[in-house]
Amino acid sequence: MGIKTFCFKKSLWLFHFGGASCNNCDIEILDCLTPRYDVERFGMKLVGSIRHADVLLVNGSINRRDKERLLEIYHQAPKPILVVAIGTCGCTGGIFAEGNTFAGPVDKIIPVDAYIPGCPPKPEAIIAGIVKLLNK
Amino acid sequence: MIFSTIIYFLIFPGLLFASIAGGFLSWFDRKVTAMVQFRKGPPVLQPFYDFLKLLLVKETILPAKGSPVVFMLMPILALVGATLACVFILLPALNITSGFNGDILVIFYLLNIPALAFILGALASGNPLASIGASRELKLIISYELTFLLILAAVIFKAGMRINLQEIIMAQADTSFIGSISGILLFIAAIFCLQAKLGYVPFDIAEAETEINHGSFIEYSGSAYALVILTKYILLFTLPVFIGTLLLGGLSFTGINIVYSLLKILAIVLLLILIRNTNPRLKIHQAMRFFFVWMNLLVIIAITLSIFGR
Amino acid sequence: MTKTIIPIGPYHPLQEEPELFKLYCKGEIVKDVQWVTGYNHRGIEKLSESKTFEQVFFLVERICGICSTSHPFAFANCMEEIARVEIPDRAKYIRSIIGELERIHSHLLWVGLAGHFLGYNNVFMWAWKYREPVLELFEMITGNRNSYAMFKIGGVRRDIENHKIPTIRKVLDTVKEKTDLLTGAVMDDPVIHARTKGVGILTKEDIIAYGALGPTARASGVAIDVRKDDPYAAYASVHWKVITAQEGDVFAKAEVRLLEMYESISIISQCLDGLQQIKEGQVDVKVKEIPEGIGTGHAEAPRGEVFHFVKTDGSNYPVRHKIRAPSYMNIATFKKACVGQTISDATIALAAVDPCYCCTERMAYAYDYASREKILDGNELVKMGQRKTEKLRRQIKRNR
Amino acid sequence: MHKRVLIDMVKLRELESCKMEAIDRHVLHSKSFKTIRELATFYFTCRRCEEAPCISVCPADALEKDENGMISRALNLCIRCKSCISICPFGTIMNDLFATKTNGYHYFDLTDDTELIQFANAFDDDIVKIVEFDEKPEEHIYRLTDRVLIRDVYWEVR
Amino acid sequence: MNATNIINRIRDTLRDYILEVDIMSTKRATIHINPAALIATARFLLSELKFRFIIASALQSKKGFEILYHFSYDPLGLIINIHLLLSTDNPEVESLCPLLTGANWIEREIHELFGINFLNHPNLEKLISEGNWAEGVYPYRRTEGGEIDQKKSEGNRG
Ligand code: SF4
Ligand code: SF4
Ligand code: SF4
Ligand code: SF4
Ligand code: SF4
Ligand code: SF4
Ligand code: SF4
Repeated sequence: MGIKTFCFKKSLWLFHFGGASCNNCDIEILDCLTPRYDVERFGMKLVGSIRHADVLLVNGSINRRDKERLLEIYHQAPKPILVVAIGTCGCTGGIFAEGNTFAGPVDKIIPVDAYIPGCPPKPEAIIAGIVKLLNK
Repeated sequence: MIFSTIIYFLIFPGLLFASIAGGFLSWFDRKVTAMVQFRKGPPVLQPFYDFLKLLLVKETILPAKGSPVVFMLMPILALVGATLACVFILLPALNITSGFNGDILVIFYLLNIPALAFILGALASGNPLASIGASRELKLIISYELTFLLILAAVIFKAGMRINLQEIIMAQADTSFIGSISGILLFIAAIFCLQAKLGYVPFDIAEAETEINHGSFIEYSGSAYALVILTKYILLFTLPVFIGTLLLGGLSFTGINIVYSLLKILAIVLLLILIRNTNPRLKIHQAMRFFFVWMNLLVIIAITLSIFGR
Repeated sequence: MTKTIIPIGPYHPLQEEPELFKLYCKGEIVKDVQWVTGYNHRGIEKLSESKTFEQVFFLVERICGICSTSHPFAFANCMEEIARVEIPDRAKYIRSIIGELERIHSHLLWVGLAGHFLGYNNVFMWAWKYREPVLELFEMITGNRNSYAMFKIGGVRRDIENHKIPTIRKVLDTVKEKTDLLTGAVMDDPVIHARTKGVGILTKEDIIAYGALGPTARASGVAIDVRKDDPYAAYASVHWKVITAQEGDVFAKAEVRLLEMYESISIISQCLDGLQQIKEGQVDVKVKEIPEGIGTGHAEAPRGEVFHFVKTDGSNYPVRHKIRAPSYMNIATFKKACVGQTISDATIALAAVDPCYCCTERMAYAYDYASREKILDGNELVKMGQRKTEKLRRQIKRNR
Repeated sequence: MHKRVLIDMVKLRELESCKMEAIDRHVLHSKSFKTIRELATFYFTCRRCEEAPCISVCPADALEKDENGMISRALNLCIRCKSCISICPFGTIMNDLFATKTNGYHYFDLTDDTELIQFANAFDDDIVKIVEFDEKPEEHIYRLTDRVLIRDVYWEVR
Repeated sequence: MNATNIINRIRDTLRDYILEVDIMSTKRATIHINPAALIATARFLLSELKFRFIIASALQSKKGFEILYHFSYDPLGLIINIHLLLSTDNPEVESLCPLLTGANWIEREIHELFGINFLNHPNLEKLISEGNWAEGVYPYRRTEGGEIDQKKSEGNRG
C-alpha cells in the first residue's frame, strides 16, 4: 500500500447530501459524529464544502428536483471522490421507488462506489461500510 | 552560509520542524475539543494524514471565474511568510543566531502576510461566499493588528527600548515580563490577538463554521488547500512561541528547560483551545469594538503601569 | 423575484434537508417569509394508494424517521375505526410505550439542536449522547433503532416480554437523571433565559388562526393534546397531565418539551406496570376484511397531532389516504413568529417550532426586502444567532 | 324482470388483459369487495376438498371455509404469496384472482343498473351481455348473485 | 355539551344546507353539505362552536371531486368531516383563507394536485411541484373511465 492510499484512507472528509429522505438516514449519519460513535477517531469528519470532500454520502430517494443538485455537486467535487449510497433509498429507491417524482436511485445519476443498505443503516453499518470501501 | 540558511529555512527551525510541531499542536487542539465533548478524538498523526492526502491524492480545482494564477500563488506566499516569521522567531529564541536589530518588526510584518495572502486568494476565487469571508477577514485584521503592534511596543519598552528579539529574551533573564501586572495584562491582550490571528472562535468570523473551513477557503481544494492547512499548522506553532518569547521569558532547548519550554507552548495553546470551546462566535463589529476599545485600552494601561515599573 | 439556491447545504441538522426558506429582510428586521418546498416530495399519499393496508404501515413509517411511530399510530387508529375493532389491552400498553419512548428521543434531539442554534455545541453533543440509551431500548424491543415496524391493524407485531421490563425501567432511570441534568442546564442558564424569553411570541389567537399544534400550541396556553382529548391506546388508563405554558415564546416551548419528557417517563412506567399484570402473548386480533367507508385517525406525535384520513372501498388498498403532519400547520406560524424579529432571533424562533424535517423546510436564507436579493445564507443565520447569545451572556455578566 | 348481466367465465379468463373488473360487495356476508372472478371460481370451480390443502398451506391464515364448504379469502390478510395456487390439486386458484387493481374507481358495482350497462358495454357481446332471464343450468348458466349470471363449467352436477 | 348536542345544533342551524348527516360513532360524524354553504358552515363551526380546523382532504371519485374538511372539537375529541361534492368539469369552491389562515397551504396543495380552484385564495402559487412535474399536470387526477396504474397491473403482486 503506497503512502498515497494510506493517507487517503486515514483522512476521509465526508460531505453529506440528503435527498428526499425520511430523515432517519440523515440522523444516523449525524449520529456517527456524536460521542457514541465519534468517527473523528478514524480521521473522518464532515465538511461543509464539496471542494474539500473525499467521500460524498448520498441518502434518500432522489426526486427530480434533487437530481440536478446532485449532479452539480458531483461535478464540483475534486477527484478522486468516492460516492456512498446510504440507506435502502439511496441504493434502490426503497419504498419510494414507485413514487411519481422518483428520479432513479443514486447509481443511475452518478457512479456509486459503495452501497450501505438498511433502513436506516445503523451508524456501525455506515462506519463499517466506509471502512470496507477503503479496503476494496 | 547559504547552505545553513537553506537548512534553517527548510528544515530546522523552519518549514519541516515548524510544520511537524504545528501538526502536533493541531492534533492536541482537536483532541482536547473532542474530550470536552466526551469523544475520543483523532489519532496523533491525523493532521499529517490530512495534509498528505490533500497534497498527494486530491485533485486541485482551479476557479472558473476569478484569477487562477493569483488563486494558486497566494497559498504559497502565505506559507513562505509564515515560515520566514517562524525562522526569525526561532533562531534567536533557540539561541542559534543572535538575530538582527529590528527583527521584531520584520516578524510583525511577516506574520501579516498569511492573512493578507488568504484574502487575495479568496478574492481571486470568484466565489461570492469567499469574498464575504475575505472582507470580514480584512476588517478583523484592521482591528487586531493595532493591538498587536501596541503589545510589541509595550514589550520593547519593558525591555528597555531594545528592538532585537535576542535582547528582549535576555532582558527577561531574571524574571519574565509576565511576572509583573503589566505583563499579565499584555499576556491577556496577546492571547486574544492570537485567537483572532488563528481564526479561532470567537473570532472565526471569516470562516463560517468551527468545523468547516468555509468562507475564504471554500474554493480551495487538493494541494492548494494542503498548503493552506500547512500554513495554519505553522502559525499554530509560531504564534504561541512568539508570545512565549516576548512575555514568558523565551524558550530554551537545553536540559530540563526543554520540558519547561514545551509546557509553556502547550499551556498557551491549551488556553486558546479552552477559550475557543466555551464561547460562541462574535459579530464582526463586536470583534472590532472589542479590539479597538477594550484591548487597546488594556495595552495602554499596561504601558502606563510599566512606566511605573510594575 | 430573484432566488439563489446554493446547492451545498451545510450539514447541520436544521439545514439537512433540501427545502428552502426565504427571509425577506429590511436591515436587521425580518419583513416577510416565503418557503419553497418540494425537494423532499416523495408522493407518499399517491404511493399509499398502491399499497395494501399492511404495506402502508411501512410506508407511513418512512414519512419521517423522527416521528416514525406517530404516523403508523394515527393510521392504525384510523383503520381500526373503519374496521371497528378493539385491540387487546396488552397491545394498547405496548403502543403507548413505543409512542412515549419516541417522544423522549425526539425531544432530546430537539434540545440538542436548539443548543446548537444558541451556540452551545456541547449541549448538542451531550443531548445526542443521552439519546443513545433510548435508541438502544428501541433496538431491544423492536429490533431496530428507528423505524420500528411495530404496528399493524389490530395490534402490534411484537410483544414486550415481561422479563425485559426491569431492563427498560433501569434505562428509564438513567434517562431521567440525564433529563434532570439537561433541564437544569437549560432552565437555570441566564443567557438562555435572555436569549429565548420574549422571542418568537405566538399568542393564543395566532395558534387558533394557524391551527398550530403540539408543544407549539401548548406553550401558548392552548391545551390541546390528542392523548387527553381523544384518548387512544392506553392513554385513558394512565395518569398524566398536559403540560402547558402561557408565554408562547421560545423559552416556553423549551420548557414544555422538557417537562413533557418527565410525563412520558411516568406514562411508560405506568404502562409497564400494566403489562406486568397481563399474560404475555395476545398482542393482536385478526382483522380479515376492511369494509367500505371513511375513517379519520389522529395521534399525538412529539410535535403535535398527526392526522390521517383514509377512504376505503372494501378492497385491500386505500382509495385515498390523506396525511397531515403537525409541521404542516406549525411551520406556517413561523411567519407570525419571525416577522418583526431580528434575523438573529429568526433561527431560534424557527428551531423552536421544531420544524420537523421531512414535512417542511431545511434551508434558510435571508433576502433583502427591497431588492429581494440574497444577503445571508443559513450558515450565517446560525452564526448570527450564536453571536447574539454571546452578547447577552456578556451583558448578564456585567449586570451581576 | 330486471336486467342481469351474463358473464362467460371461460372466455373472460382467456382475455389477455382485462381492463374492467366486476365486483359485488356484500355477498357471502363479506363486508369487503370481491371480484366476480374470485367468487365464481370458488363457487363453481373449487372442488371443496375436505382437508383443503389450500387452507393449510396459506401462511397468512387468509383462507377459510364456511359451513357450505365454500372457500373465501380474507383480502386484508392475504399476502399474495400464491402458495395456494401451487398447492391446489385442481388448478382452481389461478393468478388472475389476485390481480386487484388500484382501487374501486375501475370497478363496477353490479347492483346498479347504469354501472351494469357500462360494464357490459366494455366487453364484447359474447363475453358479457345484458339479459333478462334467470339461471339456466341446462345451458351452464348459473346464478352467482341476484344480478349476475355466470356461464361456466360447473364441476358439481346438481 | 356532548357530541350529540353539538351535532344537533349544527343540524338545526344549518338545516338548509345540509344534505345528509352520517354519524359514524360517538366521536366521528360526516356532514354532507351543499358546496355553496361552505363558508357559512365553516364560520359557524369555527367561531360559534370553537372547532379547530385540522385539514382538508380532496379526492376524485366517480361522482366527481370530493373535498372533506376535517374539524375537531378538542374538549370532546369529536371530529366532524364536512363533505362536499364538486363537478368534474369545473371544480371550484370558495377558499377558506379569509376565515382561517391555516387553510392557505392545503388549498394550494389541493389546487396543485387536483386542479381544484379556490376562489378568493390570496396566492395559489405552487407549493411542491416545481421541477417535479410539468405545468398543467394534476398528478392526483384520474382520467375518465379510470386509468390503470401501469406498475400495478403489470406486476403480479396484485
Ligand atoms: S433508507 Fe430508510 S431510513 Fe433511509 S431515508 Fe430511506 S426510508 Fe429513510
Ligand atoms: S419488509 Fe422492509 S424492505 Fe420489505 S417491503 Fe417491508 S419495509 Fe420494505
Ligand atoms: S411531523 Fe416532523 S418529525 Fe413528524 S413525520 Fe413530519 S417531519 Fe417527521
Ligand atoms: S395467496 Fe393469499 S390466500 Fe393464497 S396462500 Fe398466499 S396468503 Fe393465502
Ligand atoms: S415467502 Fe411468503 S409464504 Fe414463503 S415463508 Fe415468506 S411469507 Fe411465508
Ligand atoms: S413454486 Fe415458486 S412461486 Fe410457487 S410457492 Fe414455490 S417458490 Fe413460490
Ligand atoms: S385446494 Fe383447490 S379445490 Fe381444494 S378447496 Fe382449495 S381451492 Fe378448492
